[in-house]
Amino acid sequence: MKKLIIYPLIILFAFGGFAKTKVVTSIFPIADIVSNIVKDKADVKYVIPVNANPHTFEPTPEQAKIIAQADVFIGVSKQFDGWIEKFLKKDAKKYYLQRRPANPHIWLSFIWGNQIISNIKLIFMKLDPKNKKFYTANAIKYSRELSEIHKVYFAKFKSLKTKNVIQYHPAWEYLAKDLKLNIIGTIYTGESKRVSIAHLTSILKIGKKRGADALLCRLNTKDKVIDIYERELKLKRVELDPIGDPKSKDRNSYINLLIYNCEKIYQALNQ
Amino acid sequence: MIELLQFEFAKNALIAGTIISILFGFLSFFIVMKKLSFLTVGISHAAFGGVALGILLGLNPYITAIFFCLLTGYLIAIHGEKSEYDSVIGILFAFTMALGVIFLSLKKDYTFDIMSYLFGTILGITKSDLFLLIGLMIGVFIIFYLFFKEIIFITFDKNVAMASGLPVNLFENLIIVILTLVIVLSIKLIGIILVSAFLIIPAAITILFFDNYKKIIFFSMLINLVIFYSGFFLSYKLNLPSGATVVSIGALLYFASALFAGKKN
Amino acid sequence: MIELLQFEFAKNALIAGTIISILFGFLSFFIVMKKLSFLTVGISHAAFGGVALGILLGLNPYITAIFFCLLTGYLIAIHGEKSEYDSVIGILFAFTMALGVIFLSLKKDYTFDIMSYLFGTILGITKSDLFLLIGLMIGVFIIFYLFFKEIIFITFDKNVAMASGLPVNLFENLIIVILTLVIVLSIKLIGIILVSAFLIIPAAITILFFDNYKKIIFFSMLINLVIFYSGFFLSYKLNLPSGATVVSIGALLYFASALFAGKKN
Amino acid sequence: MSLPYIFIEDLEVKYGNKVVLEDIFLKVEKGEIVSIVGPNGGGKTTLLKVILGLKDYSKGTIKVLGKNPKEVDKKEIGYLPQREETAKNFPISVFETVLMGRYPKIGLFRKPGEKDKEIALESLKLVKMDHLKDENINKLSGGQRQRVFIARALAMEPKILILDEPSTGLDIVAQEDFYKILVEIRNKKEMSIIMVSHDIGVVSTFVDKIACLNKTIHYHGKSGTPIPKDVLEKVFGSNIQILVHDPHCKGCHRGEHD
Amino acid sequence: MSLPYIFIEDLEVKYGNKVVLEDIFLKVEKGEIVSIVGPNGGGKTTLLKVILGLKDYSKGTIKVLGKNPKEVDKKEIGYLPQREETAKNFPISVFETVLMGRYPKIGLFRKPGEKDKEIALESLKLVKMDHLKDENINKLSGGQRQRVFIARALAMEPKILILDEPSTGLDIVAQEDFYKILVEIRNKKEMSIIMVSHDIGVVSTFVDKIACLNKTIHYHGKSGTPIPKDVLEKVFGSNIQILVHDPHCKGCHRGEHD
Ligand SMILES: Nc1ncnc2c1ncn2[C@@H]1O[C@H](COP(=O)(O)OP(=O)(O)OP(=O)(O)O)[C@@H](O)[C@H]1O
Ligand SMILES: Nc1ncnc2c1ncn2[C@@H]1O[C@H](COP(=O)(O)OP(=O)(O)OP(=O)(O)O)[C@@H](O)[C@H]1O
Ligand SMILES: [Mg+2]
Ligand SMILES: [Mg+2]
Ligand SMILES: [Zn+2]
Repeated sequence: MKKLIIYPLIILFAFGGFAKTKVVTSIFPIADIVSNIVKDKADVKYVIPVNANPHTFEPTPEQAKIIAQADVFIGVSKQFDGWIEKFLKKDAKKYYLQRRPANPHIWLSFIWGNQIISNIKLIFMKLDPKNKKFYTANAIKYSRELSEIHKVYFAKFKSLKTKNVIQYHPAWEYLAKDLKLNIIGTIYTGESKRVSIAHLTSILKIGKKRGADALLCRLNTKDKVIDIYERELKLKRVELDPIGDPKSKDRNSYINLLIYNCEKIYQALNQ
Repeated sequence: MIELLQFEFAKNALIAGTIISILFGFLSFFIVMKKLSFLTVGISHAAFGGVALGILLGLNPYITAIFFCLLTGYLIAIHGEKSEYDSVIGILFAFTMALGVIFLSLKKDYTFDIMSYLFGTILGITKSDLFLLIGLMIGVFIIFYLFFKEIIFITFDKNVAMASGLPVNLFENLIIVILTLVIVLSIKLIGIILVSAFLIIPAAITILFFDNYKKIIFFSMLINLVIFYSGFFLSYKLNLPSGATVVSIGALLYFASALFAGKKN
Repeated sequence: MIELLQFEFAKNALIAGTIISILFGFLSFFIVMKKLSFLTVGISHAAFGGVALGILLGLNPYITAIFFCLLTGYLIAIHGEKSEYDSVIGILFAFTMALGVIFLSLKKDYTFDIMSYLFGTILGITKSDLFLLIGLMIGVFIIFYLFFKEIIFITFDKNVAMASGLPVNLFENLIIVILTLVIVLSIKLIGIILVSAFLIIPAAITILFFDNYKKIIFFSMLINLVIFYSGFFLSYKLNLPSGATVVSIGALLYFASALFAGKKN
Repeated sequence: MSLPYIFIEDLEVKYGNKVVLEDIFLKVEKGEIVSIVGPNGGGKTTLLKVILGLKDYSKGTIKVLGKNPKEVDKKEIGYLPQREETAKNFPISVFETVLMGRYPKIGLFRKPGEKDKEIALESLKLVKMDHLKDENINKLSGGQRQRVFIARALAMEPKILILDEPSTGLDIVAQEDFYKILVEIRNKKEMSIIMVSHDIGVVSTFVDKIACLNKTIHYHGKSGTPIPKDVLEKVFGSNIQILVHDPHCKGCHRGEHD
Repeated sequence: MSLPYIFIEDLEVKYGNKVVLEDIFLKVEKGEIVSIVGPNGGGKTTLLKVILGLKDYSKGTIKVLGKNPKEVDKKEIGYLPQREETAKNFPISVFETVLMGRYPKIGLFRKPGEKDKEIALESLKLVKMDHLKDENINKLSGGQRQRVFIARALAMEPKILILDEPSTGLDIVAQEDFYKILVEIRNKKEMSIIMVSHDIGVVSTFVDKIACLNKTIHYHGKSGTPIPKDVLEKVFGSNIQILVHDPHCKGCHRGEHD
């Protein structure tokens, strides 16, 4: 199922003088980044693949309509959210932030985040050269904000004694790199993968040898495999949010989302 | 509703829905009579194994999925000759999914959730999908037109059909393989749930009211159209997912019919 | 293998596998004889609708899933009385999933890993799960011990059983509901693939070689154990996902048996 | 005198709107053997199903062992359907099949005892199938299979035995044996037997009453006396002249004499 | 003289390791009606299945229309199984069921023509079921259903008609009619008929040959002459004294005289 929430933007001007350019992205964080760069120059909406379950892959007609009306689509990678393409109108412009198939969780990272900001800036500079400067200025400001926060947490994490974590799902790879965390094991190394005994025990063995301090998983994960680690390694799960939620208080923007996740990891490790 | 037609996706969905209602309504009688409902679900899950194989080998997962499902369908067909289809489909359901899991675990890199690539929704139908559908419908109708009487004979009385020299196994296998092909191609277009519903519900309803196979086949096509249009319209009005709404309307119609038919007798 | 036993999860998995092999091996005969393989798949997918309902209502999704599935099982049972189970299961498969999609679309804001609610793995079995399993096994065995002869009679000859005053519908519905409960509780523990495989494969194999239901039931339990232990061991040696390996071993054993039995006749 | 085992008065039965039985009056006393004869589609099976409570009726009274058909203690009723519809390829032995006939009598929660096994074996001996008692029933010939189901009905030891064309597929010797068994059992166990048969000739030599059924019961007579020709004509239609009723060889002769 | 339609020499047939037919010799000429009689489990159905190519044999020669059973042009063979196993509740009318008998003859890619419909209707008339031609076959009584399947076999108009206990469930008039129809058809269409029946008495008055089968063929005689008593004993076992062979009422009398 794909869920789509209209992100309210006040309409003022548009490219070319008619209606505002309509931009659609797959997930909320990317949409938030885009709107921080284009501000009121475009109408940004997003579609969340809440549950990329093959049985239930299904937007409502209203949602399909919104995608069909978009002029620009900005996706993470063809493999991750390329499905949106077939709902787009023919002359819509398509951009992907990640070119080669790889771990797609790039938005959960400060360094990648800056890369995304600059990519999006370039996209709009090309689409709307008139407002080149506007976009550049916004991007620089936004990028700086992101880097500031990165610095804060980099310092905070540096002081931590223990930095060994296990991740449930490889969503936190890039963030771990940003913050110099040691991911000593990944329970599921990709989508639709299942654990094997050997894999499970090898992580347990490493965890026992080197000590693991937190298990990173997404909100509301109910997998008993996590219990095994909690039991065997005496560590607690840390429930993080990979995609954010504009209706929540603490995860309602891309930057807040990163702060939320960093803060949670920090609290777990700082005990 | 009219305003919706300015969008190509809506036009395509309506055309696709019409074709699929007719084609699946037609096939529905054979699915229900030969108790092959499970085939729809079994094959659509086998696609998982096919996709995983494609990922492992670095081939186009869509193509590998089609071949993998056809092979599964063929295995079901030749095993079903002797025993019941039911348990063979069940075993292959589990086996193909298990193979999928194993293939993915052999691929050491990050694996994407390609499934959304493979499983479609009726709102995502493109022009070229429509041509595929029309081709599929024509192909199926030609085969059934040519062999209709033999297929009916075999479905009705396998033993005597065999004694009178009809190539029973050939035809039975042909039917399964055709159904497999229709299923695997159409999950890409309209998704698993809608495929199962369109292939099972219409004949399950009409069989309650008519006692002749020709009428059942005809009214199955008709009822599929009714279910599709009303579900599609409703999903638009209520802003609900289209496929799921169509399926719900169909299922409710079935239960209402069963209640009504139960009362009548 | 021995070193593995230092881990509690491995011990639990072995115990759970043993219990499930025996319980499911026992039930397998009825699944295959009554052609209910599709029930395993249908119910496990209905759980999706149940979880979605829980999320929509803000209730514990696991509990709502159990009730939702039991309701689905009950509907299958009472409809199956008259018509065939096959198409009713198919319709409810599509309907419950469609409802799940609709429920989720009504709940606009949530972040849930819905799949993690649905599917377990045998490596994730806990102590308390083991107690649940043992309780389930005891419950099922008591019911089947008490009514074994009636259940056999009904499975064999529904019409005459009815004429001689057995509450046929009651028993048939009881069987479906018990199977539903077993399925819905165990997909959470061991996952859908392993559930289907354990419930279908053993009787599908033994029925090829034995011509008495008592022998079939006994050897089904035995063969499940063989499949489980060898699959589990192999999965450890080859570093493959356990459930999928066990299922593959079982499926391969089935196909080998079918070939062998086919040659013999 | 005790109540009749089966008592039917002014019965009417329909499928949808089609009346298939009307004005049915029938009484079967304890210990009686009654045969129902009549043309195909005459309503014989339907009548049995109504007695068994498997089919509803639209008018009239019917009492089985003094009760309505749906309320009767069913374990006192044995039934052999016209067309056996057991689960295809069910893996069960001949002996276990017959033992099943005892299950309703044994009741819930209990297992078949030695006595039940004896009765089952005896029933198998009666139909001469005891040598195949451990054979799988799917490996039997049509007639052997029918014998097994007869044995199962006998093993039920009910008060009322309802048999729909029981001699279908039996060879001549087995048919002969079968009719003898029925009489024997009736004498020993005091059961009533109601049986559909097309074998007018044979049947009339040993049953107590014959009911000719074609939508309604046209003749409900004592056996031993030939069925009046006009009744046969009414029941079977005008073709009936081919049935030669010879006092010596009653009703048996179906072809023109040669 | 032309080849026999069916020619069997020294045939042996097994189920697993169990020999059920051995030393079978049988010839059926063009235009002949042959009846196979014998006890339950004697191997009658098995023999038919071997002729039809549905069951393999382990020894001997068998030629049907000059070919091996699996290679025969099957549309020249009509078959009525002992136990009809059609799809449960298949929604089809009586007429369409009978028309199906024409399908093999019509061949692939073509539809039934007027001629085929005529033949189907004629066959229905022969079994007196034309008034129910539009009825759903699941609403028929057992005997009516059997008539429909007989009509289907007749509609096939094959060279060889293979019937396994065709008169099962037919009422007395229909049985009589049926045997007449067989003779009539044979005369008109020059087909050979091979038929299993338990109705020794009736059968022997009109078939051309009788084969008594119990594992092997014990007597393969012309009809009209009574089957020797020692053969009947060999075939049916020692109980056979109950079969009284009266030249006037041949084989019909199964009960002791009263
Ligand atoms: N599938 C089978 N497997 C093993 N044995 C079988 C099988 N079918 C039949 N038999 C055995 O073969 C023998 C002959 O069976 P067949 O059906 O040919 O008898 P029949 O003469 O037609 O009897 P009936 O008059 O009862 O129809 C019997 O002893 C039967 O038990
Ligand atoms: N399920 C049904 N629906 C509608 N009509 C039916 C149904 N079953 C039977 N009939 C009709 O009811 C009438 C009586 O059928 P029934 O089976 O009682 O006849 P019968 O006397 O047992 O015949 P037979 O000797 O052929 O077994 C027939 O005309 C038949 O067509
Ligand atoms: Mg009847
Ligand atoms: Mg036979
Ligand atoms: Zn699924």
